[in-house]
Amino acid sequence: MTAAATPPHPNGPVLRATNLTRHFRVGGRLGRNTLHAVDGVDLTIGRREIVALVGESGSGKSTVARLLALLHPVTAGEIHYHGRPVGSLRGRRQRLDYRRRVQMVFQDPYSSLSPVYPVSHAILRSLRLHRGDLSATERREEAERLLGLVGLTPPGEVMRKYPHELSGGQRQRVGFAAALACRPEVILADEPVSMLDVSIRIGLLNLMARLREQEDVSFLYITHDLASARYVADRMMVMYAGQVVESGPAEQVLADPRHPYTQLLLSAAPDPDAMREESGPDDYGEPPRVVDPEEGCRFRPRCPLAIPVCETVTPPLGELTPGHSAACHVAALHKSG
Amino acid sequence: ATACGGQSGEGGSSAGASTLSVVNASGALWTCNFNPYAPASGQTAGAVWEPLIYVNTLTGKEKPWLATGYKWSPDRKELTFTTRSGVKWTDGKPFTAKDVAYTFNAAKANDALDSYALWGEGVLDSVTAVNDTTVRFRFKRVSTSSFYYIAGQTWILPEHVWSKVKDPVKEMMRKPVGTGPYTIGSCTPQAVTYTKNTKYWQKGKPKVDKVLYPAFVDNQPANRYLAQGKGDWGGQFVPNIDNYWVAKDKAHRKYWYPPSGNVYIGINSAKPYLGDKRVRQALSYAVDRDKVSSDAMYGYQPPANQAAIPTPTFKDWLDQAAVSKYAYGFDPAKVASRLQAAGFTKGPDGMFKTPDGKPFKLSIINNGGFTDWVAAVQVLTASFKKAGITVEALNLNGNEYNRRLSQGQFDLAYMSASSGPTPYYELRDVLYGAYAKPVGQDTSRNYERWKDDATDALIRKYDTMTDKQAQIGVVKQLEQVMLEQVPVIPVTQSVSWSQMDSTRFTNWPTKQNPYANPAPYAAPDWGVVLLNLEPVQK
Amino acid sequence: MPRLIRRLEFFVVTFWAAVSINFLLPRMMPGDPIQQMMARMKGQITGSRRHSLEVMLGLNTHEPLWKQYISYWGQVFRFDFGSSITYFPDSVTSVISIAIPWTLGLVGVTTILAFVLGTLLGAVAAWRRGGVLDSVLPPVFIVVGALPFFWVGLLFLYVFGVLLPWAPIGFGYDITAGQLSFNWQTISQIVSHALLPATVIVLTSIGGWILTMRNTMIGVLSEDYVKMARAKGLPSGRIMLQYASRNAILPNLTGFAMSLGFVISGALLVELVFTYPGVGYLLVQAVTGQDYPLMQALFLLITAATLVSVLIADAVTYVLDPRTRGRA
Amino acid sequence: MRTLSSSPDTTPDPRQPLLDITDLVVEYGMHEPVRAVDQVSLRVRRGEFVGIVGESGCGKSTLLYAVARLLSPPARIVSGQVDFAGHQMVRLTEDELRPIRWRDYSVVMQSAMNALNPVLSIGAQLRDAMAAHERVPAAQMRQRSEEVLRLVGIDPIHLTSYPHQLSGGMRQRAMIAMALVFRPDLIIMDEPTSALDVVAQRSLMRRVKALQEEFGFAVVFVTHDMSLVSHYSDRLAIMYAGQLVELGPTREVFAHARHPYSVGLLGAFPSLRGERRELTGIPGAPPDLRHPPRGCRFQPRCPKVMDICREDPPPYQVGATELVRCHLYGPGAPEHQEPR
Amino acid sequence: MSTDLSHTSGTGSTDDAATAVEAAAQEDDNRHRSAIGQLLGSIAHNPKALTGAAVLGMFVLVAVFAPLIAPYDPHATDYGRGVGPSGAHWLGTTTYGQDVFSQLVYGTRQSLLIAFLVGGVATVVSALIGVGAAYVGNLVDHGLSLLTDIFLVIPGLPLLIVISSYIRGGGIMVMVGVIAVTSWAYGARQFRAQALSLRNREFLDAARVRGERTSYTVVFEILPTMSGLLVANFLGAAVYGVLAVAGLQFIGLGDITSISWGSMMHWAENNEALQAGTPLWDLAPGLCIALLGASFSLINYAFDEVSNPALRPPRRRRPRPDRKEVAGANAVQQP
Ligand SMILES: Nc1ncnc2c1ncn2[C@@H]1O[C@H](COP(=O)(O)OP(=O)(O)OP(=O)(O)O)[C@@H](O)[C@H]1O
Ligand SMILES: Nc1ncnc2c1ncn2[C@@H]1O[C@H](COP(=O)(O)OP(=O)(O)OP(=O)(O)O)[C@@H](O)[C@H]1O
Ligand SMILES: [Mg+2]
Ligand SMILES: [Mg+2]
Ligand code: NI
Repeated sequence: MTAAATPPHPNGPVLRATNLTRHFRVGGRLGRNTLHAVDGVDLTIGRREIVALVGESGSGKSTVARLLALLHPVTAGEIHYHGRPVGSLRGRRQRLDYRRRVQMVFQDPYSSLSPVYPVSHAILRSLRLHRGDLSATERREEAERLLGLVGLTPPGEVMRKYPHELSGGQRQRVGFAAALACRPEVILADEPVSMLDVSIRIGLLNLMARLREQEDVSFLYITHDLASARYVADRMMVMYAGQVVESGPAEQVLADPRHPYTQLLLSAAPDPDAMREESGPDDYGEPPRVVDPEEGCRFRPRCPLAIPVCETVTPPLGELTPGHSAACHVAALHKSG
Repeated sequence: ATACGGQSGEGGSSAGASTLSVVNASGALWTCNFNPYAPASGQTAGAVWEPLIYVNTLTGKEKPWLATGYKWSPDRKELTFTTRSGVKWTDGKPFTAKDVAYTFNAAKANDALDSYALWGEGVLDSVTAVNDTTVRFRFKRVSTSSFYYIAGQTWILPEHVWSKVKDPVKEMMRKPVGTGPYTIGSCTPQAVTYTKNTKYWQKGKPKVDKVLYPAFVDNQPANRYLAQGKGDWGGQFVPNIDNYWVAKDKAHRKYWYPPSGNVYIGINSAKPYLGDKRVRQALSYAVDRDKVSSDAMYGYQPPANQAAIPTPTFKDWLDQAAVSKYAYGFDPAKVASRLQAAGFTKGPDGMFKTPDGKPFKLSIINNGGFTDWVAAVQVLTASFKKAGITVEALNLNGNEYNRRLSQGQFDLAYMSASSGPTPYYELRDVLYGAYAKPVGQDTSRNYERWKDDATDALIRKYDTMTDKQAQIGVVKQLEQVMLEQVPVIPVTQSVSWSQMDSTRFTNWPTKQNPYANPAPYAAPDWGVVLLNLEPVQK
Repeated sequence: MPRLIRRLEFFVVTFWAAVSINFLLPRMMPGDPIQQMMARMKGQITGSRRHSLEVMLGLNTHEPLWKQYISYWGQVFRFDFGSSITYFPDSVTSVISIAIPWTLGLVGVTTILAFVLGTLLGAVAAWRRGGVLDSVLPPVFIVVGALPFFWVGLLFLYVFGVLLPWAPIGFGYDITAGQLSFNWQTISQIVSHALLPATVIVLTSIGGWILTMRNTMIGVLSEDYVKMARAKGLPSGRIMLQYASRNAILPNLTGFAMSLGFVISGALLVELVFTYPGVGYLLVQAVTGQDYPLMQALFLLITAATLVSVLIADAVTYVLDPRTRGRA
Repeated sequence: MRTLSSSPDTTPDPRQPLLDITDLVVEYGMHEPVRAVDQVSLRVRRGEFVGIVGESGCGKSTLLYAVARLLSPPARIVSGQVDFAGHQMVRLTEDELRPIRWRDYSVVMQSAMNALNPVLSIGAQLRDAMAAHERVPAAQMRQRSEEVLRLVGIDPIHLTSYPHQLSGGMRQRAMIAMALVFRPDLIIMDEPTSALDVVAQRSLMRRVKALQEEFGFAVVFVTHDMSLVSHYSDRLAIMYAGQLVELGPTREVFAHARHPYSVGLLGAFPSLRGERRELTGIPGAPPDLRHPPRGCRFQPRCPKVMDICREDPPPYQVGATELVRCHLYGPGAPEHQEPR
Repeated sequence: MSTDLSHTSGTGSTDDAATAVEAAAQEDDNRHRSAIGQLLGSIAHNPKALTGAAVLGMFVLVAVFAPLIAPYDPHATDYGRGVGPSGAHWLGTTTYGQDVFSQLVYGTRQSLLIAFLVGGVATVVSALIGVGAAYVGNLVDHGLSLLTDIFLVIPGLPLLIVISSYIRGGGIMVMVGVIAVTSWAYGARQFRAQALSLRNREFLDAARVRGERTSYTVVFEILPTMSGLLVANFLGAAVYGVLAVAGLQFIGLGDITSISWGSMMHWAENNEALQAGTPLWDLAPGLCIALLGASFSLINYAFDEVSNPALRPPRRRRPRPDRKEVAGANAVQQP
């Protein structure tokens, strides 16, 4: 199978967020510092599309996913599901329906399973809530099928285990299976393979691709691993300090990174196929300032290409070539120049 | 006496000096304030301060003290004392009749000092020093019973000191100036030592050089101290005393608990059925006084008689014939006959029902803080139950108990009264209608609110008399009221607690020689005892 | 600095609450002190004396509650709590100030001793995991810690004070010696009188410190930085002190502070059993004697002491633990 | 005294192994022990950079800590020898170990946040390492501390900083600086970069490599990130379930992995630059070390499993420059096809 | 959180119980039981817990079957005053003529009742306030936390004494209430801390994403993870309750006419039992209190040990039958 790029949103986006913003107040009741976890992010996930979200640790990737999963209220911006704003969801039925269609795989497999229940708990609860037509035995069978699907064998035995009896990677797969239980349309997968051994990791990536092919599931795939993003994703968004700094077809972004941060990231990513390559700037990756950030490009302090305007004006995400945008004054100059 | 050998050398007192230790659970630490008006002063009366006349509450005998004599006017409206000359205050100034007049007039000026309400209740009219050795009391109304308070219970203070004190109530008096046999040696909150007044007016006395009076808040530590032979003179309930204390040195250790009053069950006659004297009599027949005394009190407090006369202390006052006639004692048959006469019926369970057929249920309030009372009431309720009467014990917190008691909110109340040198004082405390207040209002006497004109007349009559035989006649009539009407039920007699170790000091008061109340907390008696003690010569 | 403001808020509110509770509690209780006093005096006060006492103690005035509350605050700030009722006319301040040194001496010293000893023992037990100390101490002190300490006190008193009279059976000093003076003899007497109650307090409270220290220390010992210290070849004494113990003590500091604050009331039953003239003894008396002013002042004192200790513990933690500093 | 400032006083024989691990076995627990390191033999020469990779939980850290004698109960060395520069590490007592610790070999722990004492400043922690081994005047200590911090690219201002005041990357570098206080012959690094961002990770690795080339110490470097090690190590050891399954020059291993597990591992790597092709992982899960499978430990997942694999544990096979623990390459093995 | 009292909590046992539960079970191989079941199972293997449970069990039996076990009516005063131990009166009689053994047996009832009631009430109050504060958050959290801290600082024992002297004779329920009121704060802080740490645990988010109701989340997701803390709190409060009531009754507060260990000691003390020939009257109830307290503490401690394996005493190495050491067949060859 080749993960050939499918055309972006053939039938209109499943999930669309505009100007997505989330601030956290930090430093106590009287401190009133604001942490800009996500700042004005626009994002669309089309049908049968896998969108990779990459970026530095703490750049707001998980927060974006949590906002889409309605776990945090948005500070500003709007989320549309099939064109309908989620703010207009009324009553438990509508919300439950959204829950069924948009599922999330959590980043930390150690805390995302309840330690007091067997690992099947989450799957069975999900089946019970969203697929009321199934009988108890059918639910068990379905749960076993799902566990088998993510490579946990023998499923019958795994089901009865408690989270602490599983490795991090195994737990991650249980979380994945739980997300699949209610047959969602979109899965917000927050680093779903980070703890997997390389060999198993690839199996799960292949599963994602297969689900997309066979069951029309869309993914928001959050990861640090650029290679795996390239392997499975159609589009790629790069976040830095709460903002999207580059976005475009995965292959294109990786082949021709336009934002200096993307370039840095790419140059730093180790690649066994390119042994002992010693290029790129030396950078220790000091964390950017997201608490009460000032105007201007947030990457500016680390940027090798910074120009005076970067100090004062926050660069907008501008399209450089069709479908490929970057938020960089310099890149924009290059385009025009 | 080997058991107490260890204690004699203790304390490093100078050679030959005798130190007597008092072991008495005084209930609080000392404040080192020896102001006699302060409620928490040290034990000064009798040792530092003295009365005009010493009135022995056990015998009723009087002994001239700071006054060498007194005289009533024929109409009993004037009382004249001749004060002793040659007495000096410990600061060297002479004691005169003016000091006496000052002491009483200070109470007139300041309510707070009027401890016996002599002015407040309109007894005294004026007190004047006629000359240096004569002081005259004028009465507004005749009250011979007030003599005890005036002569025996008021401590004479030096005018030259107290007239300079701004507020006698709040005065912290560390070094009191008195006429008594002792002055304050040292004081810490944990112990006071009294040292001999070498210029005391009774020549050659006292013979005890030093008195150590530690502060015990509770009985247990005091008992322990006593048991170790560290104390010469004890003054509290010691359980199982024969085993615990006496047995260790039978030759020297003696105790004498002379009865001085009674502990009662107060009956609230305002409550249904309790206004009926037959019911009250029945209740009295249902009380097993012997068992209360033996089971809850180790027999130290002897059973009381319904006439409320402590015996043998006041045996002259007791109408033995009347007491025998009524024969109050645990007697279920009499309980039944009295109650049935009042219309009560006995249920199949043996418990009585009221005339309207309801179970007869009473409750008895009790001060839960007094362990011996709690034990006594436990025995009492059992005894009532045996006789067919249900009585529920309410062991209340001290405040709640006092509130209910003084406001009359109870069926029955386990309680005590204050006593004096004759049984009259206690009977008046319990029976005088003038003290009775309506239920809900506070009173501090006559809690059961007995109100009977004949009784009141008797009480007033006694107050005009000075002749003992005539007084006995009146008291016997009051006893008749007790026996027939049963306004309250005396259960046990209350005693003065006193343990005396004659290893180091002899000539303690005894039953045979009751020269003073033997309790170390009795004032001024303890001073009298100290004056009589003789250190054992080594 | 918001942290400071939050702490301040805590102190102010707690102090206010404590003062108000102190004010209200005794007033919500029925009953009256004079009858208590009369009861205590074994009938030495006759009923007729009641009025004179009321006047004396100033109990015959009845101000509205809110007025009392306001004047109470005034008193608090002036450290003037009026006269004690039990010890009238002595002032509450003076009554308490006499009792405090005894309590501080006995309970304060033993609390600190128990903490220091317990922490040390706990640290050593954890350090020598599985050693004799470690296998003996925990079970023994679980049991000892659950003993009712008044009972232990009684037993000790009976065995060491009565059966084999090695120790004095009460009081804070040798009362036969008269006035207290400052010389070696007096001090040694005071120490010998404190020995038995002190032993009881230390015995019954040390277990808690041993166990908590041992447990935190075991946790700390498995930390990587301890392993790192070993890797660096540091001498074991240094690892135990600078790396393990110091980090393990930090979480126990607040607990220690609170127990220091409770020193004043903490060993109430022990003081009672041993007739030790401290604040605890006083408090029981104030309660049974319905001595509002004394009770209130004692309560306030205890609360204030606790607050101050917590404040100090905060400061110490601030000094010892840089992590509490850096955050803005 | 060997310090950074002094010149090397010995010219070590490069062929003489610095560290020689022979048949090391480490277990956790008493009953049903977990054999976390099983029969591991490995030699490290002076100045060499040896990477050890393997899945999480395969015993890498345990191996390192056993070598450094930092295991604490319930772990214990059951058998085997470790010869470090002539010291029989397994037999030394704590007191005998103390002098060579940190001077001759130092350790960089997996997580710097936990490995730095939170209540001591960086400077104090540098100082106490020095003070533990020699008497040095304070000024000299300070000078040396500043020197090592500069080496790893940290402003010496941070000598007075506490660990929590540093970012993750700085903490890791501070750890490395600490390891360089004396110039040890061997630095043991346990996943020093796994908590870091890729960007920071690369910078750190570069710095380590540069320092190693400058000072010539040997590095044993553990990670589960194959790609990381591919850039920096001279030799590569691959561990699986407590055992060393393959060992050889890094390039050699990457080019011609022999053990089926190594092959699978390399085959499961999506590439960032090459052509996009579908990859397959290794089916199954790592074994439970409490009940390892009979025979070869990889046998239940091995695509090339043979009957013998299910029965006998494979020997540690010898190639020209590599070692492989697989029956495919055993002496009595059936004719085996040379991979690729 | 408003104050830093909570940041440096007192004991080592305030560990995140959820992780503790995990760690505990990790050690044990009983696969197919619930976490709590496993915990109970491991406690059964802990000698300290076994001892504690055995003692507690004995007391429970005695309390339940008191009328069968006690040979006499505990109130009756008919058995001779201050008689020493004999076949008829195993522990002798009191100076009031009551049978000491029968009183001891009946006294078990009150102490156990108090232990369980105080444990229960204090735990429920702590859990409600602690979890409530953490879960609702914001101002409610702030208020409740402040309240907790205040109650923590305000001296408990004196307060207890004051209140109980006021309500003397109010019966055991009032006592339980008062003790609970003065002792919930510490537990509430622990519950709050734990609930806060749970707030960051993603399985609660997972439940929301699944579409669970809040009530389900609280009852079935949050509370079960706190079972360790619940039990520890219960046991701790129970010990405190037993000791506090005994202490109060000993100094004569509380209901001293009820048959209980504390009131037995009170009466014994008032009658100088130790020195007046009836020492067992004083010693036996004290010992029983100590035993009951110790049994709770032992169970609690064992519980700590089980949920935090690091605290367990390391077992001595048992000599194992010589396992066949796999021969290091092949020498390492110089590459
Ligand atoms: N509940 C919260 N309260 C306060 N700050 C938060 C909260 N959740 C996230 N943040 C902050 O928001 C920023 C973005 O966090 P987020 O978890 O989205 O990053 P991330 O890109 O997922 O990082 P990682 O790759 O490490 O998972 C971080 O600085 C984080 O500290
Ligand atoms: N204290 C312990 N008790 C029992 N087993 C343990 C203990 N510590 C580690 N183990 C087991 O030993 C094995 C090896 O652990 P080790 O930490 O060496 O793995 P690792 O390769 O370093 O893994 P990672 O990459 O996650 O750091 C694991 O299976 C682990 O479960
Ligand atoms: Mg994230
Ligand atoms: Mg590791
Ligand atoms: Ni806080």
